[in-house]
Amino acid sequence: MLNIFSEAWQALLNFFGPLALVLVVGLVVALTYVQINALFLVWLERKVAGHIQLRIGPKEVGPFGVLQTIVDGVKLLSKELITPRPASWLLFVLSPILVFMPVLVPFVVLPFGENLQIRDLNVGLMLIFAFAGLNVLAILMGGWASNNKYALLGAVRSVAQNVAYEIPLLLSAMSVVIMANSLSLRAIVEAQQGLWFVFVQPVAAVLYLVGATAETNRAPFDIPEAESELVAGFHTEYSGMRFGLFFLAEYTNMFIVASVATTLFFGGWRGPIADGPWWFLAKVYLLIFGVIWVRWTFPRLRFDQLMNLAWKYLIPIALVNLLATALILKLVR
Amino acid sequence: MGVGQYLNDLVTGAWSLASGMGVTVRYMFKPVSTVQYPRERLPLPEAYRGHIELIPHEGGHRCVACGECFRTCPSAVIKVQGFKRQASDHTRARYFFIDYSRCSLCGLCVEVCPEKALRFSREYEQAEVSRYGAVVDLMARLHEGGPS
Amino acid sequence: MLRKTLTDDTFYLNMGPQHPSTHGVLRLLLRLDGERIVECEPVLGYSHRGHEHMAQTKSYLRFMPNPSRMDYLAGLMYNHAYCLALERACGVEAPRRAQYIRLICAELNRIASHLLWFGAYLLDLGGFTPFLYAFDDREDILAILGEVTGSRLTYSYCRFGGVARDLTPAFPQMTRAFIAKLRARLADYDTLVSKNIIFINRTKGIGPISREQARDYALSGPNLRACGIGHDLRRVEPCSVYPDLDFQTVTTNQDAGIGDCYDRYLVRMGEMAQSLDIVEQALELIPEGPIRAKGVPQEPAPPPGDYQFSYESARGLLSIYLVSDGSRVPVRMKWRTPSFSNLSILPLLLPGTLVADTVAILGSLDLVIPEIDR
Amino acid sequence: MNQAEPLYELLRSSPAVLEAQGSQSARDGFDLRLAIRAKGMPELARLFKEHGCFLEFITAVDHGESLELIYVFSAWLRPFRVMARCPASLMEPSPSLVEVLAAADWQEREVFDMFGLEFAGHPDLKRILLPEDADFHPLRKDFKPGARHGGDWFEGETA
Repeated sequence: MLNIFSEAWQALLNFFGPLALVLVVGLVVALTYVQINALFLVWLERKVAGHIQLRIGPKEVGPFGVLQTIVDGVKLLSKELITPRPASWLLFVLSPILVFMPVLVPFVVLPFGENLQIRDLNVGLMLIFAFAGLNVLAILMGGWASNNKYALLGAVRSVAQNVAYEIPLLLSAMSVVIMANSLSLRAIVEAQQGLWFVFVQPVAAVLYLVGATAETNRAPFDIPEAESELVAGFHTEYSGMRFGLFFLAEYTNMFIVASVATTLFFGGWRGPIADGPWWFLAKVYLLIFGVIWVRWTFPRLRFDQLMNLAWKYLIPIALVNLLATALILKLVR
Repeated sequence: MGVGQYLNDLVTGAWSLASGMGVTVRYMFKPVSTVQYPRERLPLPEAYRGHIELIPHEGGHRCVACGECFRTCPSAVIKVQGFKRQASDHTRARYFFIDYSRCSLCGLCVEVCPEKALRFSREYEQAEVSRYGAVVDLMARLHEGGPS
Repeated sequence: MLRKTLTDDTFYLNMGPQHPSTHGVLRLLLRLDGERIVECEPVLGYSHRGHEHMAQTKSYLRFMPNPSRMDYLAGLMYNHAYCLALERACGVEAPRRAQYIRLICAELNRIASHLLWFGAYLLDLGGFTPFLYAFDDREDILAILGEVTGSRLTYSYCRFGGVARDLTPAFPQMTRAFIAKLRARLADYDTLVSKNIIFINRTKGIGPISREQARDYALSGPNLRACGIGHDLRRVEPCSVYPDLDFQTVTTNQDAGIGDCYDRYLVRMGEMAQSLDIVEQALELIPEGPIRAKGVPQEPAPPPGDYQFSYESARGLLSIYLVSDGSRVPVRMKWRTPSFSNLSILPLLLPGTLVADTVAILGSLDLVIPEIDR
Repeated sequence: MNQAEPLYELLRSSPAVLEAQGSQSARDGFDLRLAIRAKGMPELARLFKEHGCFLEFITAVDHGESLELIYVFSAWLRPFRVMARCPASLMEPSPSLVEVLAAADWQEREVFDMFGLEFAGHPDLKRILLPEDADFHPLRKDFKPGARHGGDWFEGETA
């Protein structure tokens, strides 16, 4: 038995070279990290929300309640997976899997540190955006397959929202790309040698963060799951670990958009002293803290206002910003 | 919509959001206002109304089973029965039950009691697994010297 | 009313009875065209407990705990109104001190009710945090009321001809501390919510009610005052010691009379500030003396005839109509509750709005479902 | 009683009004009581509406042998409360006020629900608080609540 595996492994190594090793090990590490990160983020969210709301949040399980999310995860795992009878079960079952799969891929290109990147692709940024776009497909599938009106409304809202917000997101990222002259994330970080792009491109940074909040369906843009209107939106009918996967994907997505923001605007792994992955993580979690802070401050936008915000404010400003960047670069260079 | 109006909307909107975030972050560093219940407890107010109980009086109670309380009770949750030891004695209550699950804690029974034999207890942890568990035997409580 | 046959692209959505934003068990049958509402029909009665029937089978005294159960958020006000109605019918007057105590407690209860509405409304709009701030403040009120009445939600504190127990020495100081705290908090709410651009966009121009509509549907309370009509029974038909106190009726100064959700919000926030003033003044004016009227029969029994009493509860015009035959049990006791009329305007307001607006409008009317269903 | 109210004179002289009576005592809460014919109610309601009054509530009273409908009107910004009463019958529907005042819609439905009194011209007269399949009208004096509240150990003392 073992023989077969080792032979297959050998064949893989022969075929791909050491790249396969890096990929497999990297993905395993990433997969583990995704779980730990989600657990940590859920805990952070609860803690921050608690303190903002004059409570203390979880405190019973583990020191400061850090293990609370593990216990909740175990609870989710032990729950029954309910499939509503009128649901289209194949799509219903597939949707949570599909929502979780694409969030792994961006980890391949995320540059955690100077030498801590699974693979530096020259289209790294495109890869991330492409896979982030898949997310909405799964949400639509899940919402439609549930055969629930609330879920359907949530899914439809989600599609419209994602379509609208990808544009400012991409446009603001583009202004950075034309400055760094590369789509490779490592090259973008290298380009911020002296000055972080957030100081050169403050408008793009703000636009990116707003768009990213909307992309990840976080409040105040959480209309696909608006609990006071649509009960739970697209995941109304999901239970147990299927719901857990949606949850996991949401928090991992948050991590990814924050990492991309760090890479694009905040100088990646670079810091005042001792460059390294710690700087990267510190910036990412600081950004995520900001996102959490926003969530617990504002009421939710209405659906048409959300669209208005994108088409009336974000996209025109992003376009103007991109144009101005291009123009200035042309003049300077 | 003019460009000036457009920019004005943008700036006032952004400022209102930023000042809102200022409020929440200020509250984040305020002391929490929750009480960690099973570990900490708030003092009960003096007027606290739990279910009723008999006031201990010279090793017994003052209730003469006149029935005023159960006649007044809006939900009829009180059952009291008294007896006389001999014909010349006063009636004394021997059984006193309340069905706390239906009690609305209005306090009318305490008020109408001519002997002032009733008061509110200070019980507040009264979860029960069955509704029969909510039937309180006040005589037993009195003799056990239940928590007051 | 809604026909079950659909020939177009509309579909039905059952909002409630179990839905996070119907606050209790209200069911809205919506007909939707996409996210736009075509028709709406509220279905009531999920928490009908027959209070009016109970009133006919019990004596006046034994009905005492019931009124607080109708509107559990302003239980003391209902309790107060019931006692006042009985006292007027029987020609009894409570001592001044008792009247002041009742009034202070009722106004505190009004603040608590508005605070809870404020929190829950923001929750409807998706803002979670103000809800907990409001609960923090409300907790203080409940502690104060607990100090006086001994309970925190359904008080049964007012009695026929007085109140159940006197104020404790700690009460004035607790209340004054609370007043100062809430005044500071109201400023924070202003920054966090009233001026927030998202909140303004969600509520301004949503669910406007004209004065004619308000009259037609017999709207009352803050919902009516948001239409620019300063009708407040505390001023128009003052009961108890309200004439002694100086306070403003909060309205919006609008000639066009667009009472939208934002106006309703502002009116309630303004009323909280006014109620704080009332409580502060009443604390100064409160006299010493007995708390129960002397020589009052234990069992009230109004002389034969019919009596009507109106009271400005937290949600508006509360009317009690009772018919007595001179016995201790009423022949008929009608409770006209404000939310019942306030909800009836909903089918008029909703068509043409979005699902998200449904929640905003429904929340802004400040409904308490058990009060509608009785 | 507010003497300056011009509406009172109009009401007194209205043909629909059989008898008008000022407040009996300071205790009863009504400024004016009218005894009216049920048929004339929509006309009166229109008069109230023209003078800026709103319908506070409609209710009924079961006196055992007879039923009576009570309409209470009130007005904004001034102490004003007029009550109109008319005999009602289970056989003969009273005219509905929905055409005139929208507030009457639910109020009439409630009266129908609780007393079984019908209103002619109501667009959708059906139960409002009780379930649609209820076959009783609980506020009528001939209604006896069924023995549905279980065999509690205290049964029989709730009267």
